[in-house]
Amino acid sequence: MDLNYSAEEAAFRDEVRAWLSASLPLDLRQKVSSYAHLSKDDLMRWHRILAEKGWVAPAWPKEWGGTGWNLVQRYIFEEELGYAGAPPLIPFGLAMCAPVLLRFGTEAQKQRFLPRIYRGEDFWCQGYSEPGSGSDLASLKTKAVRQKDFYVVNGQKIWTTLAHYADWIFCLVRTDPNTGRRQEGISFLLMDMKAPGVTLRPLVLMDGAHEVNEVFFDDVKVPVENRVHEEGQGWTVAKYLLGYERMNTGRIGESKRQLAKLKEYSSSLKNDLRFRDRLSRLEVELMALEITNLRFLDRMRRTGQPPGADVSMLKIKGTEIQQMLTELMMQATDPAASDDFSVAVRKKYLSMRKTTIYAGSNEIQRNIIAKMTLGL
Amino acid sequence: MDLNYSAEEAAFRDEVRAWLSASLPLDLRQKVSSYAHLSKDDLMRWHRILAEKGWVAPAWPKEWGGTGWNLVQRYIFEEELGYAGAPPLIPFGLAMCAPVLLRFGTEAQKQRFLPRIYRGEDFWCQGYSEPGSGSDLASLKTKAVRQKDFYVVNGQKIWTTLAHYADWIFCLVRTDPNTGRRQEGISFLLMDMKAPGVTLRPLVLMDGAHEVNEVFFDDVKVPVENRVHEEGQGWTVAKYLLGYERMNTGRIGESKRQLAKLKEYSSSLKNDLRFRDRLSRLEVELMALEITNLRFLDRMRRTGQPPGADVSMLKIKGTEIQQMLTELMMQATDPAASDDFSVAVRKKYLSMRKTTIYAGSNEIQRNIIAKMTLGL
Amino acid sequence: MNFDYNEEQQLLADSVRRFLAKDYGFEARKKIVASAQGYSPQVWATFAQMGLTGLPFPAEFGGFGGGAIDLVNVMEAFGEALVVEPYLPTLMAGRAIARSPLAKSVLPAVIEGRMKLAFAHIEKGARYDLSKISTTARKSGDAWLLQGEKSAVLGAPMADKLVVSARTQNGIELFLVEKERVKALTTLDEMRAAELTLKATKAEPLGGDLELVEEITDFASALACAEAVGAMKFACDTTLEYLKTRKQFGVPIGTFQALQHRMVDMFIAQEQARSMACLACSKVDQSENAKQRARAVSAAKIKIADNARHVSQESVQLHGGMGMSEELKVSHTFRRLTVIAGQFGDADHHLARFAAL
Amino acid sequence: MNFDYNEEQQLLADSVRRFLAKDYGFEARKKIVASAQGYSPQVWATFAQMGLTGLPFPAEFGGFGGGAIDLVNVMEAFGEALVVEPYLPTLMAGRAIARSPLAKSVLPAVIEGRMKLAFAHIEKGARYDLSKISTTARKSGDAWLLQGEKSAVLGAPMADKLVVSARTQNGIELFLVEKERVKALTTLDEMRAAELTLKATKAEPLGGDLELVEEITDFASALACAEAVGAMKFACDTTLEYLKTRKQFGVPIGTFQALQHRMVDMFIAQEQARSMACLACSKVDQSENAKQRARAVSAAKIKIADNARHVSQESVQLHGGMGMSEELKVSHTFRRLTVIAGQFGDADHHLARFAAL
Repeated sequence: MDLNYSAEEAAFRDEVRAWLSASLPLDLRQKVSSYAHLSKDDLMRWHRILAEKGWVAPAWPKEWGGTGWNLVQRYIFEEELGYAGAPPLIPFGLAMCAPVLLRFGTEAQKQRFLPRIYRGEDFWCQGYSEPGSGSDLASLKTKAVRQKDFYVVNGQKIWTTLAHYADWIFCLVRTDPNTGRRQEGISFLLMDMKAPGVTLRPLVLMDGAHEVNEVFFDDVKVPVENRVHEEGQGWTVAKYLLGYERMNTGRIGESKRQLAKLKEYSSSLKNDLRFRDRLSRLEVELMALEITNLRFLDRMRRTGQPPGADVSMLKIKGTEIQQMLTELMMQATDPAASDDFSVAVRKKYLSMRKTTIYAGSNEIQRNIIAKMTLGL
Repeated sequence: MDLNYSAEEAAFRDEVRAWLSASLPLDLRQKVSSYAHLSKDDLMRWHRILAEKGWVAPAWPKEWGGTGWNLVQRYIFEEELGYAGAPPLIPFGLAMCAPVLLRFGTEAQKQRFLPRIYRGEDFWCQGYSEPGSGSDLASLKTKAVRQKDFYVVNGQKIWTTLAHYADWIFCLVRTDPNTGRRQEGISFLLMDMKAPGVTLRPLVLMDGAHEVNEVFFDDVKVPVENRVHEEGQGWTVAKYLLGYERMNTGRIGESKRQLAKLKEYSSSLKNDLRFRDRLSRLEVELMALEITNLRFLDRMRRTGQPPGADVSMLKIKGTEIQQMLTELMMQATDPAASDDFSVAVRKKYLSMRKTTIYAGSNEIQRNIIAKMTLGL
Repeated sequence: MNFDYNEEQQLLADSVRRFLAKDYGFEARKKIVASAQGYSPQVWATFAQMGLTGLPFPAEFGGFGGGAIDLVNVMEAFGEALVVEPYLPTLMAGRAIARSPLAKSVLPAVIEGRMKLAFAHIEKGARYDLSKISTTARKSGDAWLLQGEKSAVLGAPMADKLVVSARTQNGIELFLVEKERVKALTTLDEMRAAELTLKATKAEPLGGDLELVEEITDFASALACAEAVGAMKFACDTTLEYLKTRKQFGVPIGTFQALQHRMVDMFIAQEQARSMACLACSKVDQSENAKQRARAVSAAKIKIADNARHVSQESVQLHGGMGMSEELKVSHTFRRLTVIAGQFGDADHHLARFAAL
Repeated sequence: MNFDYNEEQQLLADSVRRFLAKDYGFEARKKIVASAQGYSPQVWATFAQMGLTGLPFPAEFGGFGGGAIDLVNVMEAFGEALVVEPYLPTLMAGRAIARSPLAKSVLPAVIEGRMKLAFAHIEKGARYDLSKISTTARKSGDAWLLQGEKSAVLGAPMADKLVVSARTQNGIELFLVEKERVKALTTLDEMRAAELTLKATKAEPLGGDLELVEEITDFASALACAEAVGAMKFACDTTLEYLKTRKQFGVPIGTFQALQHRMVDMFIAQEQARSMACLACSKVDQSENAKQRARAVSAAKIKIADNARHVSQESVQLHGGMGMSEELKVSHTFRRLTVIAGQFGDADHHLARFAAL
């Protein structure tokens, strides 16, 4: 047992770190660090810098632009991005639509969409959640009726992150309303956000930010060639994506950066035992989560098996840590201060409440562990 | 709104306190205070002192020995007993069997049992729980078959507190195994512990103490006149007892005494901020619970309604406080010490884990509040 | 012992609740928050008509001589409705004025609702230490002049006069200042506050000392506790309602036991907080014992801070995505509970104070 | 990076687990605990045969030169089985001897299983402060004589020799003492310990200093963390089993969602604790950096203390009445986890140390 990175792994990390240090634009780094709003331009600028370097989609097959890195290298890379304070790589194209196309797409679909995703020419969003179907995904109601070479789509999606930036949306829709199991009769469609009949309504969140949307479909025509996999096999596609191996569910690198920042920012409280104890416990929890994450990674490497329900644990602990980081940061602000950073920190505390709700609420994650890992 | 006791209430409290100060034997007080084992003699000695004073059963009707005190006086009395460090009044006779007899018993049953309970001549225990039927009381299996003037009882009870001291046990038994609802066909029997066929097995708990037992019934003959209420109506009796108004579920007085003792005992840690904060939070929780308890009491007084599901809240918070008191007491002991008191404190921590389990586990209490108070 | 409200208290609370239900719904409040002034003059006038602006002031100036205990129910109603009008700042400043020679000339206007006040004490870097202020007052001829900066002065943008604390050779004293234009801020919980820069600002002396500032802050803290209980009540009620109506997997999510137990814990947290708010309000009215008062207020603040955090976080979590939306009142209640948990001192501050008493 | 055990580690752990499963079941352990000696000489002999008593000692004395990391899996197995044999005390004292001139004459007997040791350092009133000792050593002619009292000396009743710390003019030094008769105690977790009274007790000097005591304590702490993880594993496994088999209202109680979620939190607590135990064991083997070692050990002890409390309390609670019974192993695991949470310093102590580093 050796908890340290091997010489090769350490060298790789140093290479990534050095490149990030030189290539991550200072203004973007500062925006991230000060919890400032990141515009679409900010996001895509960073996407293109990584694409140019050839590092924007490490997990893809080499022929489509992947790097050929092993699991540990990919993990290191993702954690270094977070640690450096890089803008997030929006996953809907790179890490959700692309793996689906690579696994289920036709050659034409791959040729058409993958290069544009890689180069950041198309911005994607994800059309899963619907009003009334949060964690209960299979209860979705958006209908797609086949008419010759088209599907005509009617319905509504909700909580659609960055739909207002998006060129395309991938959607689960119901193509057959008369099946026995609710998981049947669902199909996976790629839809042009500029198509007639697609409208948006912003959903402003607690912190006042516009990040998510409602998306309405009124008789939207979708060419049949934009369906991925067989008609009625959408659930298979969705399940594949849910099980798709993710390295950085715990967001350790990002949290390490936040912790370092918090320590620096709260230095005037270093003699405040109560605050310091909360900080220490948080740091310990993060140390533990990093080792836990590495242990799971190591097991994946050894067994070649996908991570399974363990990822739920990383989601639960990772988001709890992220929330606690912003809560302590808020406590560290002078309650009488109203400068931009203090205000941004308090809003960040509001905003981060979403992390234990989205991407499968932590309650759902506990259900998953109870069922899949513990057999309850 | 006035949170202070009225002059009359305060005078009553002072009277009780003065009497306790004069009448509670020092050796008993010291045993309680040092977490020592209380023998049957200890318990009954105190019972008889109270009986002599006429204060052993305040809630009973005056004709049977009750004091005629109002709700607040009864509450004050019970809390003062706890605050003074008096041995507990074992409730099985005084507060369980007796109310049942008063409500459902025949005149003969009352005449036969109540005076002996009052004077402490009979020690009672409670035969409810069975293996496999903890919180699910209605699943009980102990059978009573009618043969002329007798029931023949076969079966087993578990967790029977102080059965090894007891002369009598009141039991829920199944007299009709063929009913539709499981709550039907149950009867309430008074059984002589010395009857042939009754055997005991001690169940030693985590702290090494013998407090509870398994009780086995092998063809035990119970005269029909020892059945309380109609045959098959045992569930009605049990439900009445569950809803029977209890004043001191929160055990505020007892916890206040423990808190005072903890403060004194942990005085060497008074500069230990971490310990002190836990102590402060505990004290605040107890202050809050006392007011909450008084609020419920006040509402009972005003509305004349039994307390209902609110009592569950007092049970939950009260037991959490009791456990935390012993946990902090354990933390306050010198880890290197092995004197009798340090050892007793640590065992008390073990022993107190039972409080969130017994008398309707805190999980069951939460179920009750969810259903009865919140309508979930 | 008697937890009943008396008839007057009950009547007042009922009329406040009726008014808020009718004219201070979530949509009405949204407009008030978005308005330039950040409060509603009509609402303020109604408060005055109901006697709220006079309630805790002495009868000799036109008030009703009430105490915190008479306001428990009102503050709970304010908390439920998320009232943003500068009631607490006005009471705090008014309480200082009531003890001063200026009471007779100033208070009647306050009581009649013609004048709103703010209490400018806290400065940057003091955190919750009331003794840490560096604003100074010096006498120049007959006039007093103030010099310094005050921060996060709640209600200052809409106030007509400000009570400002400053150091003199006697220690800390209070002064009355005419409100000039200030840089208004919106707080995290959608109230208005301001930074205050005093540059040889003319002021009238009110007397007072640090003890008075502490007494005023304890009084306001106790009322804020009651307000927090109201906000918790809304958070609990609306979450319970959501659990009963929102369906997943074909059944209301309130049938899931894990959520039931968490709802029960929220409910208990609310009841325990209510008990402590009652205690604090009752003790601030018994002014003869400053230590007992401070102990009760700090105890209440500890419980309210802990439980406000618990209830607010759970109320949003159990709402799922909907809890994050600005369109639901529960997210605004979250903001209010977040702020109120730290108002006049967070749990850490009051743990230190409680243990020291 | 590699979390795999190597072949030797795996083989050793497998054989230890096989042995414990066969000869150290709950009933067998009960007999050992109840025996006069409080440990099993046969079990100790088997440990020696397996190489456990030699594993962490240098090869030059007959050991295998292993580190804490080689013992992680073994200690987990010990924790699961609630082993009461004085393994940790023997390793601690042996570690002191290994650095001394007496190593050659004493260690071989320890390694071969012919000698058990105890480490007498802690005194009453020191709580967890390793520097707070008042036992003294003075030279009288050629001999060293010790004077003082040591408390809660784990394993002392069955030890053949004791390593005792005492103050000299150089600060704290260590000494070897022949074990005479001691007053044996049974600890809360059913191990044997003793109070030690030293009255001009003859002792052989081992050298060493406070830093060595700290290093030895950190080494033992890291192993105790691994042991705690094993105890947590048993608590989790047996609770999960209970949830699956125990029925209420006609269904296994494991179908109740509130209990499921609490079981999940126990499981996560165990996994997080395991990660920290690995980290601590890995860092105590990298002796070049004392600060890094201490930081990792304190971090691990914080997590293990918090999670041992959480897991132990929940394991009993979810068992209901059965969890309270002496007849179920889970109640003994509760006792062990309660003790181990404070062993070598509780969470408070290590929070202070962690923040100071």
